Amino acid sequence: MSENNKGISRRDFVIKGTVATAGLAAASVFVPATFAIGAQAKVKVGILLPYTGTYAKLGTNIRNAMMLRFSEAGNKLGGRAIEFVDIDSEAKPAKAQQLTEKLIKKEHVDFLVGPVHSVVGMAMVKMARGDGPITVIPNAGANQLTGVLCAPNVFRTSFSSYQMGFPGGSAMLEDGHKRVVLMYWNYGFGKQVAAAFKKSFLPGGGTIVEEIPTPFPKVDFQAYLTKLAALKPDAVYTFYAGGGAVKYVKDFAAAGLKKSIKLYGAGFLTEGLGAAQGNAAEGVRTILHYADSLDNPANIHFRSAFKAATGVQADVYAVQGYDAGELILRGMNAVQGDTGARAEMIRAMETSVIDSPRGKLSFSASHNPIHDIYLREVIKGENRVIRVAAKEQDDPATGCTMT
Amino acid sequence: MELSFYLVQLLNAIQYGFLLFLVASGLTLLFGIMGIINLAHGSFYMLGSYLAYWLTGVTGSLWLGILLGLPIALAVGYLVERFAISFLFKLDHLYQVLLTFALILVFNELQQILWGTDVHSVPIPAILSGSFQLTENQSYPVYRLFISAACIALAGAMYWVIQKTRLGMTIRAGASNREMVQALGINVNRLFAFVFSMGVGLAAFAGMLAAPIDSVYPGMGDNVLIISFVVVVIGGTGSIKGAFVGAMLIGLVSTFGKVLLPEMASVVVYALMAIILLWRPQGLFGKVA
Amino acid sequence: MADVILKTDRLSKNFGGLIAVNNVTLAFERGQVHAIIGPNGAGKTTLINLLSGDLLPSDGAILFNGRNITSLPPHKISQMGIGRSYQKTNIFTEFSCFENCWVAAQSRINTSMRFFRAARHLKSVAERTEKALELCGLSQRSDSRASAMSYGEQRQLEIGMMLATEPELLLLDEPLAGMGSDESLQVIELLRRLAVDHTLILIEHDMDAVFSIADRLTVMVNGRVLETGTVEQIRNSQAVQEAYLGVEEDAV
Amino acid sequence: MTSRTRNLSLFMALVALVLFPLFGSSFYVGLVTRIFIVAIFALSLDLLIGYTGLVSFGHAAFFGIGGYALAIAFQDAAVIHIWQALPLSLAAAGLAALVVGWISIRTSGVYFIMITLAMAQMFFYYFFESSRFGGDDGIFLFFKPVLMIGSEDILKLDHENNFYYFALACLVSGYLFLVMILRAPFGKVITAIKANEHRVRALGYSTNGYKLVSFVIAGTLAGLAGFLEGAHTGYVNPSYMSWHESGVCIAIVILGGMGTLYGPIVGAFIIVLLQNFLPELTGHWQLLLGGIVIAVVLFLPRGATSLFPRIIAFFRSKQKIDPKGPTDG
Repeated sequence: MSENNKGISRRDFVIKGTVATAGLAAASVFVPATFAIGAQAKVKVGILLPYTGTYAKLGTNIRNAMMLRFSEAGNKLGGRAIEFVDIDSEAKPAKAQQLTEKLIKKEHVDFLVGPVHSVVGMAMVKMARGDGPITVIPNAGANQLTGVLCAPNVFRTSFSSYQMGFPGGSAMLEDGHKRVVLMYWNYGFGKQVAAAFKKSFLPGGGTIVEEIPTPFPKVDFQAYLTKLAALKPDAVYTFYAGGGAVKYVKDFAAAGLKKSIKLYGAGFLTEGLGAAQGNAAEGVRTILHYADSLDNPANIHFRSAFKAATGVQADVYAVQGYDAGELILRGMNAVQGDTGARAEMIRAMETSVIDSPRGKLSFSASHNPIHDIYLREVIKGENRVIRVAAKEQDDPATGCTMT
Repeated sequence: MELSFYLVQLLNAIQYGFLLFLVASGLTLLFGIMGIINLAHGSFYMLGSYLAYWLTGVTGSLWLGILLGLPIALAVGYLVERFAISFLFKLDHLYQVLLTFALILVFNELQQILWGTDVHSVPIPAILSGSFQLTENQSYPVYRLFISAACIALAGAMYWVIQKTRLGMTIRAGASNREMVQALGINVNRLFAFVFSMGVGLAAFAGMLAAPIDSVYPGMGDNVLIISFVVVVIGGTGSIKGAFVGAMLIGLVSTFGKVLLPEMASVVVYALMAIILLWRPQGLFGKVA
Repeated sequence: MADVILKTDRLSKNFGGLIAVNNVTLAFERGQVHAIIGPNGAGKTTLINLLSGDLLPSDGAILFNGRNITSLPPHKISQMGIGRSYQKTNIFTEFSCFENCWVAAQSRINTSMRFFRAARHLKSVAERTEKALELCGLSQRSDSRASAMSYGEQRQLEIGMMLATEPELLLLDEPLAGMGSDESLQVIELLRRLAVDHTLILIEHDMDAVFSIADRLTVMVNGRVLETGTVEQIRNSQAVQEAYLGVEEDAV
Repeated sequence: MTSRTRNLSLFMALVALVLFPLFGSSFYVGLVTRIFIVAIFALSLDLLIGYTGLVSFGHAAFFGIGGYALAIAFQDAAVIHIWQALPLSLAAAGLAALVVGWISIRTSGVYFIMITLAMAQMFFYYFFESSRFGGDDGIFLFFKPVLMIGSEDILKLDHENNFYYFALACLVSGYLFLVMILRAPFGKVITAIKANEHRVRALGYSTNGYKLVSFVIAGTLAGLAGFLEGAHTGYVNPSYMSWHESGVCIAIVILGGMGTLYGPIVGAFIIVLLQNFLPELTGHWQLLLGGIVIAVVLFLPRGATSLFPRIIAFFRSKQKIDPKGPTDG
């Protein structure tokens, strides 16, 4: 990636972005849907991300980072111009099938990028797998997406929930915490993270004092925190995100529990929430495949470019979007823009080794990322890397027939 | 679990109950006096929280934020009443449900346009930021106690206004017999606009008070709305006393439900409502229709 | 002993502290027109509501044809053959006159939980409907929307609906309320015709009408039965004169 | 509008819908299929709010249960037989409606609205929090139902056009079924209950029984819609039962025109198309949708279809060729 480091200015990006978006609006009306291959026809990239609702910020960062990557490559995929069809998923599972259908059947996109929400992801992948468009998942973490639902044309640049939970167990043992309470939002992703956590924590000699699943997406934790206090564990491992994460970290601190119980969590507990959590987050340790402070050239370049292009700080979601852009570029460049050469393109994508802002990124046989997982701690409002919790963490891809 | 554990949970339950009461009392007033089912009530709670977030950010103080925010909330309430709700009195409940449902959609979008989709939080004022030790490892934020105290004060004030003042008499009369208020020579339109603004004010005030212990996020009103309706219906529509008892019941059931029946935590609240309505179809303190 | 169709035994109803009907024991004979009179607030309508099941008695019993019907819900009482009309017009305003009576008439078929054949094929219901319309004098207005009819016609329809249920005993709550004198005469005529083969219990303020058609009279004051007897007996009753009729005559 | 013009318009609309897949692309065929499903759901609610006078704010529960019955029973099945799955969905939804209705019809007015909402929330949270039925993730189905006789496929729903016609057939059957029961003695009673329940009771009807049956029929029909939705998308999740869905369904019925059977169908077309195309205009499309609904409540409370007779009357008065003159329906 560093070879085409043209250092675009913010203005440059904004203009190109606008052109691309305007093109989208016009094209969906005037350009007839064709399957034509050739240098003249534009490549259609369908984006299904949430721009409203709880996950809106995630969706926006993912899209902007992907656009940044494309614009760094001159807004060409294998020599062909790009046309975006951008749809707000609203992170609503019930609408996922409809919206995916719109992208596949009405817009006939060549690539499908999305979503944020795991369940939306399942509905989407279910339609796209097989002969659907090449699909790149830039966030949704459900194990099934590269497990039972895995398919040659489905890639993920984010993580599986297994990769989120499994390194947490060993990291906490390594930190010396043996009696741990598990608290998590009681929905698919939360449950998968907790299950993966136990897979490394229990065999390593840890004890789960109690599991406290709390209703998703509710944020009144007071009763549960009282229970947590009464259980008196060494530490607590959590999965919360967004508004729930802000509230949890603040309530935890307000209940005075920081003194006696060490707070750990999957990375989303503190990712991008520094401003809202403030002091309450100080000392909270989280496990994630990225940290703002990673000192590698790719990250330094990416963070400044993203800041310049969008005006906001990059976060892990932006990284995943940026890598999604990179992966599509790799595939299209390998076939010089010939989307018909599907097998060749898939081969190029699955063998990619990307110099990502997160560090080295490669792909497993099930098309799930393999990457380092970091243990981080909030120090002075920043997620700083304490150590690498797991080197080149893979995913078991349970149920996948491609492995 | 030790006794102290249950005592702390009781404290949690009561504190939650107080906050619910604040939201539900506005709702029950609107229904009792105006006969309006206001699904947008949760949106006004959200409005309060966002106003607190925004104005606290601007002024640097939650107190100033509340002071400036309340008139804004009251004004919004007044406008909504004038331009939408006031057309609904003659119509069926069905239309009220639908119109206020549409208002939720509108308010949620307006919130996103005005304040974006980020999660925010509001700092606890320095003077109340302390906490005191409850058990050996758990402390309780002073601010939570403050909320309870504020709710008690407000409940007392409402009781006083409704039982002892002329305005209260009018309101009570209106709740029991709407035609009678007109017969008393009171300008019903003005009374209704006033009551609606007050109801909105109560919801917004609850949102403002809760902002520092809650996080401020899009769609936050929806969670509050349904549970406040449960409170109102359990208590009996139009009854402030009922709203209070209902709020306390829900506070207790939902807090201890979480601890004792974690799998069914969200279901028990609704089950309680169904059982109470089976026993008393008009709610605990409701009038027999 | 005369043939008693309906009997109340120490029937009482109180609303909170107010005793609206107090210890009322009455017997209504088959085939008679029995009027209940008394000043406003005497508990007449409450008594009718107790008889029709619209209200539950606080105490006492009601016997219809020897069967205890106390506390039965209104629809069961209606099914036993007690029909009632209301003081405030209580009809389906959006329905046509015919449909109003149809719904009433249809209540006499075994069950209306029938889903497959169109209702209009029910011959017996159609006949009952036509008959009721004819009896109450609204055959000409069959297709009019109830809300578009005159007040007097609506009152007639009210009675027509009751007739369509083919009751044995009619409870009539002020059938003449609010009518002009011509309309009143028509309805009185109708009541006379009905009296031929029905038992009527009638609340009415129009004393001329009451005295002209009633066989027996009961005077209620403050929830209690003051006096009950033939028209003559009531006319001559000292107690009634003092407590009620005197007042009424002043008012008239 | 005379019943003749109405029936003629309905017939022409039906012909257009039958011919549609011959011209529409697969995406639009899928979209219209979805409209049929939503229309069945809305029709079922119309039986309650438009004909029986029961304002249910929890109708989405039965839609969801219809879908869940299909998904739970057949999530691991390799073949889903319609003749097994459909009755199962209908029975599950009907049974749930029986229980909810039995509890709810004791109350009235705002309490009825709230108790139906509360019961629906109970179902919602039960499925949302239960780990057995997939929780928030819902359940995926990997096959579409088939109708087989012996080993012969009569109807395979995995082809979009087949599903389209199947859903259309369900809609037409549902419509005709409702026409039938509304003309039957039962229909006379429930419409009278809506007009004046107290009077109906005084006439000798046990109204609770009729209300309950109406509730069960509506719930079962909603279950049919839920079954179709589950089969069509191959996916069910708790949000099918959320109170938002119940709210949107009320909006559809009123927007189209409650108390008519074609109203909810028109409403389903309006809302689903708006939901589909408004987002292409603006990111804040819910603002527009909310505004439209508010405008309808305030200015057109009898729904969009109440415009039809006015439009027809308008043209008639322009042309003045009708020998009989405008007839009032």
